[in-house]
Amino acid sequence: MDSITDPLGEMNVMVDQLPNRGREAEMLQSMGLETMEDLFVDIPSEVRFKDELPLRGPQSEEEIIADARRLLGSNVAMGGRPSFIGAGLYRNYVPAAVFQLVTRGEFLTAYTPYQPEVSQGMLQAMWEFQTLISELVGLPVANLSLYDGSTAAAEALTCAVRVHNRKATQANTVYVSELIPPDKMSVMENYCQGAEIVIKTLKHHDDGTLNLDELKLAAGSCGVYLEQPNPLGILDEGLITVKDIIGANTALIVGVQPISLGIVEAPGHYGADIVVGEGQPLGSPVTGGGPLYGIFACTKTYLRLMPGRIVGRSIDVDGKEAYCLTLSTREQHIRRHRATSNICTNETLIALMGAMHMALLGPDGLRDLAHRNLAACQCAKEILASTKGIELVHAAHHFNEFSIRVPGSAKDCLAYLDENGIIGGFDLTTWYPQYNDQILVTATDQTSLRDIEALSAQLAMWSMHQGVSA
Amino acid sequence: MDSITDPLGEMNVMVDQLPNRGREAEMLQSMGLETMEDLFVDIPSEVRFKDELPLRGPQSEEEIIADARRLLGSNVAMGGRPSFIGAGLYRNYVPAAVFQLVTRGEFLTAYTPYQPEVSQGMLQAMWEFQTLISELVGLPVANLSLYDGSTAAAEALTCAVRVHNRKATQANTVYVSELIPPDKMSVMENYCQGAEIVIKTLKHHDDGTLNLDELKLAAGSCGVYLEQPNPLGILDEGLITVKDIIGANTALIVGVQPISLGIVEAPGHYGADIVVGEGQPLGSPVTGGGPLYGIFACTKTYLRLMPGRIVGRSIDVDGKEAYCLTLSTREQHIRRHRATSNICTNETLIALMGAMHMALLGPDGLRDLAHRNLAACQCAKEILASTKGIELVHAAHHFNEFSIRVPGSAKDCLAYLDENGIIGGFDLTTWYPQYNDQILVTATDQTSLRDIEALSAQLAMWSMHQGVSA
Amino acid sequence: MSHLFNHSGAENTGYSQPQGLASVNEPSIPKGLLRQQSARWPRLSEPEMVRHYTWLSKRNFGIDTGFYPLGSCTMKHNPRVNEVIAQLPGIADIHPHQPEHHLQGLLSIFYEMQHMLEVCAGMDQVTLQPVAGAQGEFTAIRCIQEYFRQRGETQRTKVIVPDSAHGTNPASAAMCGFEIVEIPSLADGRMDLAALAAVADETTAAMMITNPNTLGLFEADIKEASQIVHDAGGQMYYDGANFNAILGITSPGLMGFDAVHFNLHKTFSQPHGGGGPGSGPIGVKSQLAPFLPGPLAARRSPTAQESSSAVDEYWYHWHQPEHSIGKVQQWHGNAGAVIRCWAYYRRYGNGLKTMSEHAVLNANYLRHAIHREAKKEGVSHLFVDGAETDVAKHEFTLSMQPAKEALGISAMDVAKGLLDKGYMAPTVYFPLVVPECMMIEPTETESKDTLDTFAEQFVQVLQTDAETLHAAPVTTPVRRVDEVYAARNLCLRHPFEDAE
Amino acid sequence: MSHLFNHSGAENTGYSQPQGLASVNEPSIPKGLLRQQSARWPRLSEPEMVRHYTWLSKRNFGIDTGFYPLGSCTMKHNPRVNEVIAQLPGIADIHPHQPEHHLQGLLSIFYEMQHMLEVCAGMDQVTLQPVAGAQGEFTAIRCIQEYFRQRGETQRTKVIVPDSAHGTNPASAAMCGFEIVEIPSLADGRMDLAALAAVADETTAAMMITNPNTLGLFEADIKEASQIVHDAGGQMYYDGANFNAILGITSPGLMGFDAVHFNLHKTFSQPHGGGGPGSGPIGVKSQLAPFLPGPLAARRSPTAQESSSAVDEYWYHWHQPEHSIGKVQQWHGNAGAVIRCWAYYRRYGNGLKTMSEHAVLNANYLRHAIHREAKKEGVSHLFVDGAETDVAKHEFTLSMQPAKEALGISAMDVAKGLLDKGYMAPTVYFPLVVPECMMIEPTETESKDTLDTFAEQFVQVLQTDAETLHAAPVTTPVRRVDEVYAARNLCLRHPFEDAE
Ligand SMILES: Cc1ncc(COP(=O)(O)O)c(C=O)c1O
Ligand SMILES: Cc1ncc(COP(=O)(O)O)c(C=O)c1O
Repeated sequence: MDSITDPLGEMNVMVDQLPNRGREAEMLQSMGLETMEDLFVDIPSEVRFKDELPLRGPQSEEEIIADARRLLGSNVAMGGRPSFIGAGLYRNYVPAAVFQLVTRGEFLTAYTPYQPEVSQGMLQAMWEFQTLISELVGLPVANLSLYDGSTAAAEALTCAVRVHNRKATQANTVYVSELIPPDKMSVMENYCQGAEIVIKTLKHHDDGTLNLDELKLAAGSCGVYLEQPNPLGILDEGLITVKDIIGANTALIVGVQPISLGIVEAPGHYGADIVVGEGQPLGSPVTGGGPLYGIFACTKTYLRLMPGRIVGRSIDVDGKEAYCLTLSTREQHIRRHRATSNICTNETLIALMGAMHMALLGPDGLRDLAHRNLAACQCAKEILASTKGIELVHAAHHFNEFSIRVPGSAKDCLAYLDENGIIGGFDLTTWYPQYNDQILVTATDQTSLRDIEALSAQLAMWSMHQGVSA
Repeated sequence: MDSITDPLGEMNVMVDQLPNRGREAEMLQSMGLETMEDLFVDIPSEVRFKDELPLRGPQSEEEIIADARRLLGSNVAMGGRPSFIGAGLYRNYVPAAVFQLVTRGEFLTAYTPYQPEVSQGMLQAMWEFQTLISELVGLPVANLSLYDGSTAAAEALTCAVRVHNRKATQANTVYVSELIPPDKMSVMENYCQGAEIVIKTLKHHDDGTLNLDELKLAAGSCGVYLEQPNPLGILDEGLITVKDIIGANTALIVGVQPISLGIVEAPGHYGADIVVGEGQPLGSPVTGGGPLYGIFACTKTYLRLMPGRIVGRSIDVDGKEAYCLTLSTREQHIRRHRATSNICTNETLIALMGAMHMALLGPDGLRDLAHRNLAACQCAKEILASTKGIELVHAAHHFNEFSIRVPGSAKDCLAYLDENGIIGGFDLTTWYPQYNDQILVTATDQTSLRDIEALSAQLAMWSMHQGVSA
Repeated sequence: MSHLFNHSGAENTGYSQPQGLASVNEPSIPKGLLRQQSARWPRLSEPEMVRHYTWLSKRNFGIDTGFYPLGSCTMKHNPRVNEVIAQLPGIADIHPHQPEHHLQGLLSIFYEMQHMLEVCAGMDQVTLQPVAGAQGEFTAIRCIQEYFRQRGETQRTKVIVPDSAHGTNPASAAMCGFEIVEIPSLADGRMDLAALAAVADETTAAMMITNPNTLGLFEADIKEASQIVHDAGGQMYYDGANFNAILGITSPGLMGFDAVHFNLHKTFSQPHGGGGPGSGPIGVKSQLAPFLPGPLAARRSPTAQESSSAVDEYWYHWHQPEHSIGKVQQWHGNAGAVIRCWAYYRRYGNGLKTMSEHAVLNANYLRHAIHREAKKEGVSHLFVDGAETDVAKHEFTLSMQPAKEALGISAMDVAKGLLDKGYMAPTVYFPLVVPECMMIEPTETESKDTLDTFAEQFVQVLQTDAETLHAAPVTTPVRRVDEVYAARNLCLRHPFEDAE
Repeated sequence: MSHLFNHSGAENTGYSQPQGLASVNEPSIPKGLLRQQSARWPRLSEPEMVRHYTWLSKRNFGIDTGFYPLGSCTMKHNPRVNEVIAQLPGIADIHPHQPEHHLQGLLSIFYEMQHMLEVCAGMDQVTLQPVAGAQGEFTAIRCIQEYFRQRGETQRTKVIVPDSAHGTNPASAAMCGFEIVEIPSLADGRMDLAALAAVADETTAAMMITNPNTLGLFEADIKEASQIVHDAGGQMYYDGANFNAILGITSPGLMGFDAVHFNLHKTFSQPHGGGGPGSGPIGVKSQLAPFLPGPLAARRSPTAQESSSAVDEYWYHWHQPEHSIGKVQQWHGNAGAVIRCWAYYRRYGNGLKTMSEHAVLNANYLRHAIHREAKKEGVSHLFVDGAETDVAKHEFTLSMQPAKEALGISAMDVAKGLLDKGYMAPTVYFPLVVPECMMIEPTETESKDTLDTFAEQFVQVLQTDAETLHAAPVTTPVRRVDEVYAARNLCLRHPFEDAE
């Protein structure tokens, strides 16, 4: 009997990623060097680490995935229970084909298509994405993504100022709906402050719709930013008249939930100059809030001052159809500090998932998806409206979310629902401290009647505990 | 306010798979036909279904995956608890790269490479697979898979008879180890009976090793089938001498657990003429027992009478290296009822997963994997040997499984372990009714010390319940 | 050119492992069994491995790459969600020997699939154990063999097979020990009832046939054929490779068959994976059911204790047929393939007929379009239908014999010409009864546009001069491969340095 | 040629849906908002969609396809397990607004990543919120801006940037409202300390620089530069795009920097996906930490109630920095990318230094091999090092100026020639300070064999006649694309029938 001593003792788990592990000496020698240290003679010793990095040891694939399953497994996935949280990001079903195609190495492991001859696949896919978005929002121009919905909105504001400032009677000024969540507003402020843009707010009526009278104050400014549906889920017919009120030299910027456009009119068709939005519901899971992709579309007026990468259709030397990045002179790698934006790496792959989802859905599929969201929302509204102790805050049309008023603190109510295995919605106190008894309830295509009934039952229980009589 | 009526009512969920749904009339018309029925005029009404198929309605992707998650989720996955069941199929970790590459559409959705010019990828991959298997088992020829380990063993027997029958002193006779599980034996019998082959059994000693004295009876037969490790996990040094005993005109067929060959001598190096085995542990999860892939390798003597598809290296008309199927004259599509086997569809994709796993492992990785199995098995043996009430049945060397004797019925003991969340092993009564107090315990690279300790603790509890004093 | 065995790299592995228990336990094996020389496998890192197989995949053609009209193979789209389902731990990570209460989900799906196939085929009992069509044939013929043995009819030593049958039919019957009686087809490719009547007698165990036949034609006389065989005391066996044409419209049961195999991977779209895996369940009438390989999925009412872990109102369990022939695969067949096919079935449900209708619609449309384009371009004289008929079923055959005679253009030349157009070629030289045969099966998942374009390109190939076609393909990763060279200079593995 | 918008198919969808609640509830919206005209999206079935995107993918080049020596972009292998991890429901299906006790796993990973980056960079606090390198720059410069505002140093309106800097550096600082002061590099590509000293003054808010610099050279004077800027009262900003060269060897902290961004997607291998997503965390010294965007992951001992749902001995929670600038992305950054990068980090752990060593080994080896092959073939005179140095770091530059002058072969010609050899071309014309620049970064995941072959092929391209190179590439899906035509004939979307 033979015993094998410590066969794995010397094994280095990172060897599977480093093809030249074990060939260092050979390679160094051919360069006339002796040790790895010889490669670092140019780094002065006073800036060198003296010790090994004080970090944990390397792990193998098996250990990493085991830890990932353990740690991520301890997170509560929305799909595991009735879940009514949305507030800008929406749990949806992404068809299996999307994942299987987007993870093909040719897409996944490519860089920005600087060499168009070997990047036609991604370039054409992005040109098609531009077309899909353009059709979706009803505007002729779209870029191939910004970081997320918030930066898209922020860049729309600075873009509007660049375009309109010269003629604006309210120079360096933009108006934004007061309902915009503070997190998003904060992004806008950060992006606007460098150009010294003043952001003023637009009031809404108590029913959640825009105050069109006050809107008149915005005329002559560089731009107005509104959302449809608005952050409380309300579909506001008033937006159709906004462009007439603010006039041609003030950009109407509309933020959209893209799935709603399967049934709701495209803002480009009621005068929007720029349409932005969080693309996530088309093609991507929520993923803890990123990666997402920001939609940015506009009229030709904004084309040469807009942010982000754009693909154009061209020809090759044989006259064959070909695609390439175009209008790059707006961008940082050419225009440097005069660029329209600093964006370089964007969200192409997530936009590609969006394109794939859109290509699968087609116009009918998008309509169906919008209907399912709308129907689930209406169904939830009806059931919660007749739930003891619960009130709908706005008697309006909603797309896929709406506010309810609960007896007592929204925070406590959500904690109670959570203890009973329900993610009951979004605590509106987070956005608007004054609304401390309001919850934003989201119902999507993934919401079932059973989910809604469970929510209703638990809300009724909570109301009872709060002393609302049955 | 406008209401949208039943937008989805007419929707047919299978439309996403049928591109010409909605274009039927147009297509029929261009052929001069009117209805779909016109396409079926050749089917006499007396053989037609009168009614719709009495089956459930169609479902959409979302509904199907929800049902799949519910139904398959109700199965108890081995990975969710300490699991010691093996007995021919082994839970292992398949590196992530394998799945991501094997599901590339060009591999996944191809048919048998009848047109070599556009199938070089699969052909080369399978030629490489042949090489990997050939090197693994130490024989010059390998085919590109049979259905599973059992049919590979069965086809090896009929192949041995085809080759050796003319010179055999025991014509139409093969010898098979008595330990071969009845399910596998049954497959062999089904495959052998058509050629009127008599299967005789070979005895083992009480310690599980082959009775080499009795083996002499097999000399002059067409073939001898043995396994290394044997079905009880025993590594039997005696097999090294078998070829000398049975002689040149009797095929030595050895069934292997491929991972063991990272440390155990390749049968081709101790005289095996044919090596077969269940390929699953290399590249594939257990998958409820299929798809798997049968390994089949042999010396050149058997080449022209062996079963299964083979790839050869060739050249194209420009003299460029190219691959194609070869030696097809053995196969059913050419030789029809005189073919060496009826196999047509085989297990190429699973073999490809095997090839990818082997390519990732390399010789050192295979050795490490074998060591991990061996070490886990030894560790389990040691701990169970000192567990109250438990005895090891064989004081032998084992690869990754071994038999224990429990106080009382193996069936009851396994049920007790199951109630305590442990899949304790394989009830040997299933194979050998006389061993009703024996369990085959498997420990692989995926077995942790904690798993083994849990098993030991519960076995000790069981023993106590059975009255074995602590 | 990427080669797995040309990697002369470092002492590397592409998959580093934790030591696991090898760190606490010194592994040992009998000295004489210690492997002396490692396998000469390559030493790749993960990046190199990923690039190698990506490269290989790019040299391969699948349905995802383009139109794949390979007759008899039913190369339809593989719905993508099925791959997700097949990787759920509830199928990927279960062992066939786990107790029944661990496998209620699997068993219920097996039961549902058995039942669905029984309904569709008009059979009494289905087993999912055979893992491919050929193994299904073998299994069913074995059952028929045991059936006759039990009845004492041991003189039934022959199986009748039409000359147009797929090679696996005679091969499977021969593997069971039967003698094969081949009967010729009629000039129009259909079964010759007279020839059948002439050979069917008390030595006949079974007749094996597919319908629609391998020419894509429905054998309208099938009931008569069944009658002849049954009158002679034999059993009728249905080769289900062409089931895609008739699902929900007719069934082997209605036609008088006693046994049938399904090429589940074709009809229900388990991806073919470059040659497999497949799944070849068989269905039989009641007289053969006791002989089926076991176990089968069965169900009954659950006990009180069981109902807590039941997936629906039944308790599912394994069941062993009374006179089972035993097993043909060691476990329960290709469960992973069955799951995918179940997911496929669920998509159509009682609408499976629509699927078959579209398969037949597409085949007839393509046939029509090819003739239309050929007429337009004046090359109709270069080919004829493999069999005359008004309507084909899910596939059709063309004979290139006229082109061969007129211009020296063979079916193989046309096939290679089509490769240059970016298509997979149709099946060629099968069935053998059609000279210079091309067998074309578009399947239901191809669009009208694809069919129209293919028809145009097909006719363009026919307009190409013979010399160019002899030299085709030129746009493929390699050009025409020398199969004779491969057979004469056998090189079945990498020769390493010590060239063998 | 496959076109998404040339599908004139049936009223189809590639994704059929269940009616869901739309069957029980009649959806309604305000009449005036009802969409009048559907988007002219294609109507594809799933099979057509799968084939379209498969086809597109085959016209794209990624690391998986071949060697991708794109300087500054760190195109290393993306370990495959990371993609599996990123699709686990515990990351894919969580909402950033879920309560902390739902997200302990995520928070602990965020904490671990913050800590790891702090250790590696020698910084006091890291935030993971910025989603790309450029956004990291913007964020850090915003923090510096607020820092000075709080200190009342509002006269600090300038940011110093070397002329070799990446375009995002000046663009990001300008977006914050700073004036850019560009300083020229020395002839050898290194930073000009004198030029820096000349411009650094009380108006200086920060200097932005990367080290090793964009020529792949380590700026040995970096501490002096920090001193100059600090003496002037400014902050030092480190562009971490080249961090792959120095991990575990030195750190921005040791060099005297106050803030740094990481291109996590480069150094820690989030796949670049054809342009994104990325992840651009920043790390800062303590004086800047109160200004970071929030929330950050923090930890403390759990309460008794919490410890049951804790993942380890800590309770993880979000923490808002005191004077936070607010947010730069609406949520917590690209969490999915952070998870992949965490998985990547875990593979190396405290061995990250080995990774950097191999990156530098490979870059120097390739540089050496190219010179070696060029000498062998007698074409050494056709290019010069972009900067003279004994050792490069993780990348190096070559100037094709001599080839341009001698033969009319430009860097772009060489790039296109390399495409014909099956490679992605190196970065060209960046940094601008090197004429006819090629910037080559092999990364640590390429084998010696790949490097040797590339060196040979590179030299072969240099031996190709100018005319052939001007016409290159010829083997690619399309040939040289006319970028001027694209800009002059803007076609940014499918024109449909009503060509615009
Ligand atoms: C008509 C026919 N019968 C039988 C078979 C054999 O089926 P399998 O390849 O699944 O073994 C095939 C498939 O090739 C076939 O086309
Ligand atoms: C040197 C340098 N700095 C900054 C950046 C910008 O990073 P990102 O593309 O992630 O925004 C890059 C990447 O292109 C770079 O190479």
